[in-house]
Amino acid sequence: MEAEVRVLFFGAAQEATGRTEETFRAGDTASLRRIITDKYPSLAIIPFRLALNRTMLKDDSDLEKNDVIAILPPFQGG
Amino acid sequence: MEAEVRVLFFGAAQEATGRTEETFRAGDTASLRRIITDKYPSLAIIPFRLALNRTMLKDDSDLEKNDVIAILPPFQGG
Amino acid sequence: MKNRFLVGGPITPLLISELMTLGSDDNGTGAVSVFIGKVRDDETDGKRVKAIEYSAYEDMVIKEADEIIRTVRSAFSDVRTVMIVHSVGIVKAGEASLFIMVTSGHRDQGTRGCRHTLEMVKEKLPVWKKEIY
Amino acid sequence: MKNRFLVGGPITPLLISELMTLGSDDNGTGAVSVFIGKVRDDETDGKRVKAIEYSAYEDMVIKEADEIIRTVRSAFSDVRTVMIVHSVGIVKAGEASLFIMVTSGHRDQGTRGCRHTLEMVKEKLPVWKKEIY
Repeated sequence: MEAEVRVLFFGAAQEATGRTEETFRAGDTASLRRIITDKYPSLAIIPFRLALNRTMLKDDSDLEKNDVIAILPPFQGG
Repeated sequence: MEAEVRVLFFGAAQEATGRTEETFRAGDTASLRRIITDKYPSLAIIPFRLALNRTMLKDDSDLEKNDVIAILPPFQGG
Repeated sequence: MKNRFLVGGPITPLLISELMTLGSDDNGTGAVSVFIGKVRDDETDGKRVKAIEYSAYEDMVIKEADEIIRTVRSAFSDVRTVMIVHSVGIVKAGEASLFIMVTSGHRDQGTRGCRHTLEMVKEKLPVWKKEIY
Repeated sequence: MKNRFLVGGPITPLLISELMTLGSDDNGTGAVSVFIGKVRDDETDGKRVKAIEYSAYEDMVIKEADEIIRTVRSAFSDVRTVMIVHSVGIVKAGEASLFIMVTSGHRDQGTRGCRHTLEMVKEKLPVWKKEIY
């Protein structure tokens, strides 16, 4: 079952895609990840993790409508 | 050979003796320590160390005229 | 301040002094440990860093910073308050981009709690930087 | 300031902010670690501490503080400056009596150097206190 979700791009992922935000349709985070990297091959060199609704994802997860997925390159605060 | 030295009292040693400074005659720090504690028995309960000319004494030392000996109770800065 | 944890631009000396005053009206505090991170004018490939532009996932910063503070307070029972402020936007070399303050009864847990907060900020706060030459 | 390391009375927020400015005009500094020791209103035998009166062997403080700074700078090569200020005289509960600041290129040696300075100050600085109730 596919759902429409918001995807946010941060840091180097923002620069690689030229986008801050985009809407995608996917059933789970594994397929979403594939869809996004197919559309933006430049993301392949960035070792990003995903957050789902502001929580860092440890394992893949099913998606529901209006979920917010964030593409998070390694943090660089400090 | 005895020398005239300045003795400075600090912290609890000042309170125990009621003095901040006094002149004594002694040949070395071991006998000076004895002379001072004989004069001020109240010092006996204070675990003081000695400094000779602003340097903490590790071993007993001979004394020379105008040496400055400090009676130093445990430090409490901070 | 954009939210409790983020400020636009550098963390100025004035803001630092205000933040330090905030944590100081507690007569049971014996130790105040502060860490300030500053932008260095590092040189890479013959280019010198003039500034760093920080960006953040602001909603998630709030969640993660709250979680860091909870963790530090439960790991160090002598810790009384934990404050975390990070810059977003442009911070020039020589200016501060991170402020951490931990107050505690005594020095041991305060200094260790401050260092621990700092490590967790580095590891968990969703913030990114871009050098400007 | 009575000398480079001793100030009469409390270390005021204004003095702290001046001292922190002194250490900040160096664009190679990436980390500023500060420790502030404050007088707590502890209770012993039903009496609450109102203030502490600090006294010091002032000449020896200079010698020992210089030695502490030399030791820390040689043990932590990334450390750039070390500042130590202690109060003498009366400091009320809630007021600061000790200020330590260590600047460094990076956070690791800075935070460890600050803690090491603090431990050496406690161990080596000839300062005494008397509680006032």
